[in-house]
Amino acid sequence: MLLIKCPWCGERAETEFSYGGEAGITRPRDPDALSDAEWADYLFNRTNPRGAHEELWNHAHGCRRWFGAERDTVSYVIARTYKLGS
Amino acid sequence: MSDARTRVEVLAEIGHINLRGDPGRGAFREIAERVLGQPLPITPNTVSEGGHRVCWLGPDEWSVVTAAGDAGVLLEQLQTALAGEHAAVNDLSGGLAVVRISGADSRRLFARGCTLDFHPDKFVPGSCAQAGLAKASVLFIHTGGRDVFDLVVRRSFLDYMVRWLRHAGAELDIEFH
Amino acid sequence: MKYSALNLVRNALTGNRNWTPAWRSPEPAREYDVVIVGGGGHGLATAYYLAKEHGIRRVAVLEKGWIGGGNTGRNTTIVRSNYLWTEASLLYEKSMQLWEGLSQDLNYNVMFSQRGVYNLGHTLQDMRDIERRVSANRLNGIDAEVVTAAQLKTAIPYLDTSPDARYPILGASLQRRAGVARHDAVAWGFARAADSLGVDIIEQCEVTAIRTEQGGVSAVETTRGTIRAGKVGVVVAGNASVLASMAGLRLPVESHPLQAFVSEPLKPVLDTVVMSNAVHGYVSQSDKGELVIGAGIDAYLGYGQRGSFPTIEHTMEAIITLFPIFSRVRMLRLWGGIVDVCPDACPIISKTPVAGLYFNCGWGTGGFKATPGSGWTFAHTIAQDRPHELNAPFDLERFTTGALIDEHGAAAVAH
Amino acid sequence: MQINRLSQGGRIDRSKPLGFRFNGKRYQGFAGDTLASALLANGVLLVSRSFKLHRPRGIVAAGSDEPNAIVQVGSGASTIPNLRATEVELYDGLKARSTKGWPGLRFDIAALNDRFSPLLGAGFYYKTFMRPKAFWKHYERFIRASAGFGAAPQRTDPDRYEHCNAHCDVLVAGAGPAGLMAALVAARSGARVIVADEQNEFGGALLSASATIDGQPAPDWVATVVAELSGYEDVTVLPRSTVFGYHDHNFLTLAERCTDHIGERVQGVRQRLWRVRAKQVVLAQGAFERPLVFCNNDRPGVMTASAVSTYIRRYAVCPGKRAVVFTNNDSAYETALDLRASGATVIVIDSRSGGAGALGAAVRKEGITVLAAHVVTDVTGRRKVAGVRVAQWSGDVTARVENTIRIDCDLLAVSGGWSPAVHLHSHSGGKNVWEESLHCFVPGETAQACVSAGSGNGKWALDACLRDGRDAGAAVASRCGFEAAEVPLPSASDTAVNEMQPLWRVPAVKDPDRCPKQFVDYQNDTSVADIRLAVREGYRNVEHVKRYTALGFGTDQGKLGNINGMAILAECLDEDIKDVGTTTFRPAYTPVTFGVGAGENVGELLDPVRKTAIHEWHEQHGAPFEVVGQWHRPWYFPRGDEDLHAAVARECLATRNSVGIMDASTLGKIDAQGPDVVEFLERIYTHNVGKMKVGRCAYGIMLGEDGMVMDDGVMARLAENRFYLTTTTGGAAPVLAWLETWLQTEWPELEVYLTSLTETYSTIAVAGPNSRRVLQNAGCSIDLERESFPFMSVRSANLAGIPVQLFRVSFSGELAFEVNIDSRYAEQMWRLLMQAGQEFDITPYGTETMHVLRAEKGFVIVGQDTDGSVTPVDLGMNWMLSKDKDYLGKRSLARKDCLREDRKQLVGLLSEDGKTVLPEGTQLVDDTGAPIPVPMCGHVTSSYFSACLGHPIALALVAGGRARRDETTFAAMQDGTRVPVRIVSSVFYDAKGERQNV
Ligand SMILES: Cc1cc2nc3c(=O)[nH]c(=O)nc-3n(C[C@H](O)[C@H](O)[C@H](O)COP(=O)(O)OP(=O)(O)OC[C@H]3O[C@@H](n4cnc5c(N)ncnc54)[C@H](O)[C@@H]3O)c2cc1C
Ligand SMILES: NC(=O)c1ccc[n+]([C@@H]2O[C@H](COP(=O)([O-])OP(=O)(O)OC[C@H]3O[C@@H](n4cnc5c(N)ncnc54)[C@H](O)[C@@H]3O)[C@@H](O)[C@H]2O)c1
Ligand SMILES: Cc1cc2nc3c(=O)[nH]c(=O)nc-3n(C[C@H](O)[C@H](O)[C@H](O)COP(=O)(O)O)c2cc1C
Ligand SMILES: [Zn+2]
Repeated sequence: MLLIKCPWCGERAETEFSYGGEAGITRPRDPDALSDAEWADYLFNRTNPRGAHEELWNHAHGCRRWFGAERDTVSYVIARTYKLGS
Repeated sequence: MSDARTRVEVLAEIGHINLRGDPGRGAFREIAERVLGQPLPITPNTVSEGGHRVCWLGPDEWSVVTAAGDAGVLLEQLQTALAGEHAAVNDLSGGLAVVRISGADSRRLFARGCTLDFHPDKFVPGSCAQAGLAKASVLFIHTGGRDVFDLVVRRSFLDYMVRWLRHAGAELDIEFH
Repeated sequence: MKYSALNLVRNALTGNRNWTPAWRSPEPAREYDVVIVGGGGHGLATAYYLAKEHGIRRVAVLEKGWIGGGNTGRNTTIVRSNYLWTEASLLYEKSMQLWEGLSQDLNYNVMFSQRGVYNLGHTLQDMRDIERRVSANRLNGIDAEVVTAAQLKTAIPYLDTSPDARYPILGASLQRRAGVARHDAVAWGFARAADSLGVDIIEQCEVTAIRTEQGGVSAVETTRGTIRAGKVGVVVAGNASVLASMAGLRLPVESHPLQAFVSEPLKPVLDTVVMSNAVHGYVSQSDKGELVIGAGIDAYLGYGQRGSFPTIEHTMEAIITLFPIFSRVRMLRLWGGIVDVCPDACPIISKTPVAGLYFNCGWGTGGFKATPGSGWTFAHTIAQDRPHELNAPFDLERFTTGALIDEHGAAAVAH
Repeated sequence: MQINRLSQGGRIDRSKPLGFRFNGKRYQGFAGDTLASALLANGVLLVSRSFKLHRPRGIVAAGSDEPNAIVQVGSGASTIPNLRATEVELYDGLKARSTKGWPGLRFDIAALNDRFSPLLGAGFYYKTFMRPKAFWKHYERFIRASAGFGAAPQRTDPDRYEHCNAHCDVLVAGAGPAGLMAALVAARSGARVIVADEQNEFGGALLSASATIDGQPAPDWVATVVAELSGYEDVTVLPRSTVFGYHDHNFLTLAERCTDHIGERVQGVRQRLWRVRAKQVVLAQGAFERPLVFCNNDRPGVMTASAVSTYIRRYAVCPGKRAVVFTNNDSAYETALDLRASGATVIVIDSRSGGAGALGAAVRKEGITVLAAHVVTDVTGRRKVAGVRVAQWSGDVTARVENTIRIDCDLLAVSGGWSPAVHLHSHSGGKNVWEESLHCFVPGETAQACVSAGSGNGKWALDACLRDGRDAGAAVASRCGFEAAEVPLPSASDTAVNEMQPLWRVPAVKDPDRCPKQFVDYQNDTSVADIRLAVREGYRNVEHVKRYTALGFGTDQGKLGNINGMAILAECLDEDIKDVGTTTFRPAYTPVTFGVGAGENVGELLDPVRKTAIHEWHEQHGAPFEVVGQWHRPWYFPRGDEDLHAAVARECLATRNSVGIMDASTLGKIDAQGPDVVEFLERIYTHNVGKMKVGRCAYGIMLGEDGMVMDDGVMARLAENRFYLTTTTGGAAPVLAWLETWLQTEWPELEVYLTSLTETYSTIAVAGPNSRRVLQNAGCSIDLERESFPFMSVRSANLAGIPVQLFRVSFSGELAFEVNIDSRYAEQMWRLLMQAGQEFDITPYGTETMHVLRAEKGFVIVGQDTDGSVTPVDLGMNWMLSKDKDYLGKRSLARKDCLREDRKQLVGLLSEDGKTVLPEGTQLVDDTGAPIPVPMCGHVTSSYFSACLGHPIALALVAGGRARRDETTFAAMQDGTRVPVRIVSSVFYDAKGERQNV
């Protein structure tokens, strides 16, 4: 069970959080301008790397804030967590 | 082990006002503190005690715990005073129940179902924390009294929570009220 | 050497010293017509059917570790074909038909045991979904029936069918032809059969790069040197995205930990497979006697072949809920795999924008049952450079057109 | 008669004799015994049969590495399968049985398997039972019949289990000398410490050691340390607690056995799961002694030397009178001395040409014969050891040997050297490295915050273990930020030892493929020949060999046999063992019950049952409940002996003709406010939110980004910048989370606050032509007439003096009001309304009637009429899709597949016979004669008998259905019949919607 540091509440057990997948996937400003393939890339394709991964977590049972984390998908070590936009 | 029996009781007549706003913007914090007559706790997971008990829930969210009878007035005061700010005030009293757990075994009881560290050096008077307890989400409040804790539970989970406490506390020295 | 009772006796008399390797360990050749990346069940089956059905024998299977060491060697072995949508049903049913003759075809006993699979329903909506799926299955020629709680009580005596259970069991779907198979034997059996048709199975050979020339695939770089290839079929399950990125592709796939565990071996107590979506657990008993139990998927990405313990606790709760007698049974060993999850819980068996490069992935929590069918259709896709009608709906295009095949309901709990 | 019990010594309490039964026979032991020591005391050597060959087996070890003595303890609901006799603490009245052998342990028919063992080599089953094809199921039944060891209980577990979360600076796994020293240093440094040992007593090897520490017997030193540790407030001392898993981020799981040692039906928690988050971990698991591999080395009476010493010193049991000790290292010489001191005759066979060092001299001084450069090649005797065959040996494994000596004996103590227990280190992701000088794997690089110490770290001598433990304790204490306490090293008596010489496989008289079985893994009958066969057949990777031969697959997980197996494999492959490597260690270190994993969360506590504020009333009025997620909702309210159908028909008619009342409190409710709330909701919902007037309501749907309908509900605009959103019951939590996600991660610039009100307000729906009058009767403070309170609007009001929010919305198609009220007053309000409605025979109804009423109106239920693959266009809701703005999912609706004309669309169905209520889920086909696979054109999503209309109705999703109005299609019934159905509008009742608008 991972130990995740909420940027506000500090270290809490994994079960207090929900996972939000890859960070940094921004919604296209003008979806209509996109081809179906580009839209599909936004919708479905993911980097899914083996190694360092920027991802989103939500402190669901706590302060309900979303925040970012850099976690290694092989060792599961979390290098850092950070408030979004920081 | 336990120097006093641990008591579990459901408190009646508690009011809860949920307050949202950005303490770093506009006059929100100032107004809120003026109306409440006490500081808003800005440090995560802390409580400010005064006329009310104000618990930090998030960087822009607090729970004002007060007597049920005062909640209505407080709600109006806050809403009126904050009318010009980006803020939200809701009276959640109807949806929340408070279970008071006091006594030496309380921390052990929590440890059965919660991953927080309740060591007396860690969860000190003036602390609060939202967390999972067994399969419900709750707010733990250290009331400041020695080993006296309030557990704020959503009302539809109350029945479950009490059952769970009875079960988890079966080996401990606990009386239920 | 042919496997038979007679040969078993003959060899026993000579100290079992004349058995020959099930598959050779050749040095990689410089070039193959087709290189299959990934020596799991699907990769080995693909190679076998390429050789057997399409006469392509200059084929290599490259495996970075030991064959069958990926999800093939760590799954809970449930085989069934009662999926909801016609596209999926027909694909899995093709597989089911291949399973039914697989031991004989491969001359390797994969112990395919058609002991039936029950999918329990605990809510009215569960029962609607069951009715819908069973109805569809029958029209697709797949054996399926709706079973009542009363029937379950007699069929599975230790199942808790009491009406005051936290999630009372209202009924179930049953596929009698479904069951379990011996996972390792599937990899080994396909390897042996492919090898005997000339396929080179090369272990400890990790593909580290995919080379292209003029928009088409030309070779793979491996830890054992460069291997040229006319065509490359990638079947690496949880590592699909890693391989895709080598070819500059992005996939709608995420890799998650999925765990399973076995109990200590017990005297026979459960002679079928029981799965429940609502309480989220499933269990069968192996021929050796262990209860084989699958847990849920962990939410986060994970290539670690291990997951979180709370997921296991949750599964134990579920198993005890279904079978209160298993509370005193003990978990012997717990492990994890890396499952490649697609947004619609259906696989990808597809050509790619790179000519001569094919991908087979996205089987997520449930691809073991598809092993023969997956290999069979993938072999066809590679050999003919176009999908077979069975796997045409499962191409990458569907994510662009939106023609997803949503099997979340029927894929049920992770399996 | 405890024939093997020594007259003195041991840690047993002779004043407490305990009676027990094994295989029905009565025996006696003492408090402090394990079942194994008590059996040995009574001279019971044969305790089990092996898994495949059913060979007679005895106790080999004294701890968790025991592969043979797998017993069933207790009976009835509290029986426990597969316990190791070596770990079962004896209690009075204990009943145990062997788990193999039919009809009995002594005479076991399946022992015939042993005769055919050449046929039953590794993987034989893959090679046969294939023809005739249809026969596999019969073969399988036969194979399965011989499966397993113990049996699961046949009744529900009566015991309780619990969880306990704990935090500490330092967790110490194992309380031998190394672990105790580490714990002591950490505790004295001020750290929060948890120290756990799987055994009933702390001390590890010291409990059976002859050594002294600081001049006192080792166990006395242990007692002093334990007493000190127990005195610290922040030290938790956990005996009988196995650290069974070391997971990510220094999370470890411990299983504490609280009552198993007391008896069968004991009050209290049986087992406790400790979920420990440790800052630092000390792994002091000790080491396992390896057996030696020679012919018939599995005969009852062959034991590891350290086990023999343990039985003698700790349990005062000497398992034999005429012993042979066979070793390749010095430690077994201690056993020779122990045997001697117990009065047994002893001969030592040492494979090393040089023999032992100082201990050798001590042994010789006792007059014990030592044969150096000799090996035991074979054992005689079947159900127990009768003697050994011994050969001279030059040190070459490949050489054939000649047996020169035969020694009669009743006990053979073997030692093949030691393997550190690196299990937890491996769980944590740490590497193991082959230590050439020690001939074993030791913990290498760590992956988490831990250190290994003691024998588990390759230290054999006691003083070295103590030092290693002390250093580990100091290291972890300072890593936790404490100043490490200076703890003087106790002085330990210990003897210098000579190097062990590897002996992985003892050469036999015949070649290894033909000689009598040389067992490597006892439990699964894996022999040297099996490993050789596997390699011959191409299963060369250590993992393949494991799976092909079942080496290490047993309930001991290879604790005893694995390293020998790896070394033998290395020999076959002609590789170095360090290149062959080990198989993966995985939790559980020793097996743990599912019960302890689940803890409290079983039965009614499996998942919270959520109850509405009016639940009690429903219960009192006899409503059965429908399980909807965690909620229990009243399903229907039977009167007298009405069944579901009768009750629902009555409830429907009452509502349509007069008035009904229902508890809709489970709907999700969200307060959304802020300057940007309109902009925000525009992006979420498909309709034009900004056009809504204050005081008005609208039906809204939200889509996933894939364009599929995700949730729906009514929203009300309470003020310019304030909305009250409702969601489906199941959507309450996910929708709030979905909205928050967009706000926080994508549009943080939008100033909106969302607050869940689901629990705060209860919702009571009053529906039917008389609903207005009911509210008026109840004393409503506002005018309820259409003009001032039109359909689809919201008002604050007082009802019977209680403030409420009134919504004029309708999910039944009737004139209806939804009363939203502070949950504290909800039940009171419900009663008031019941009273106010008395004159109209107000009828409470449940979810089923609600479903029928809404289906008559063609209203969909998300999750029933949709399944995640349905767009709003499919539902005929185009009118709700704004063209003027972007919203989530909009772009997806323009994809090719979403534009298909033949997508499945929502329609109504009428059975042409006017009678058949189609089962929900039934598939629809157009061609009744089509061969399999029959093309399906849709399926039934909702279906009821409509009492108001007097015939069945159904909703369905049908391919291109909207264009097929009045066509006939067929419902494919389970019995194979095809029921003709007519495709009609999905609105069956009051198509113009006049009734709700009065
Ligand atoms: C715990 C668990 C339980 C499951 N239960 C079931 C079940 O009950 N029923 C069911 O139908 N399915 C189940 N599944 C899913 C099923 O196991 C998989 O879908 C299926 O086995 C996938 O087979 P595969 O051959 O595609 O993948 P794998 O067997 O994973 O093979 C892929 C191979 O590719 C190799 N590889 C990766 N990268 C490279 C590279 N760069 N170069 C060379 N080789 C590489 C890997 O080493 C691996 O051997 C389960 C999965 C898990 C993890
Ligand atoms: N003469 C030799 O060659 C030789 C070889 C090995 C060991 N020894 C002796 O053995 C002793 C070793 O001391 P030590 O402290 O390293 O080990 P130890 O064997 O004395 O103690 C280890 C303890 O850890 C416990 N344990 C193991 N795994 C556990 C788990 N997962 N959870 C809970 N408990 C667990 C065991 O029950 C045991 O009590 C020394 O006295 C040493 O001299 C001698
Ligand atoms: C169907 C099935 C049954 C298994 N039965 C056993 C078993 O009886 N004993 C055992 O030790 N492991 C058993 N395993 C687990 C394997 O030992 C191993 O953990 C798994 O294949 C994953 O590999 P790894 O742990 O080496 O990573 C079984 C695995 C599967 C898939
Ligand atoms: Zn937080």
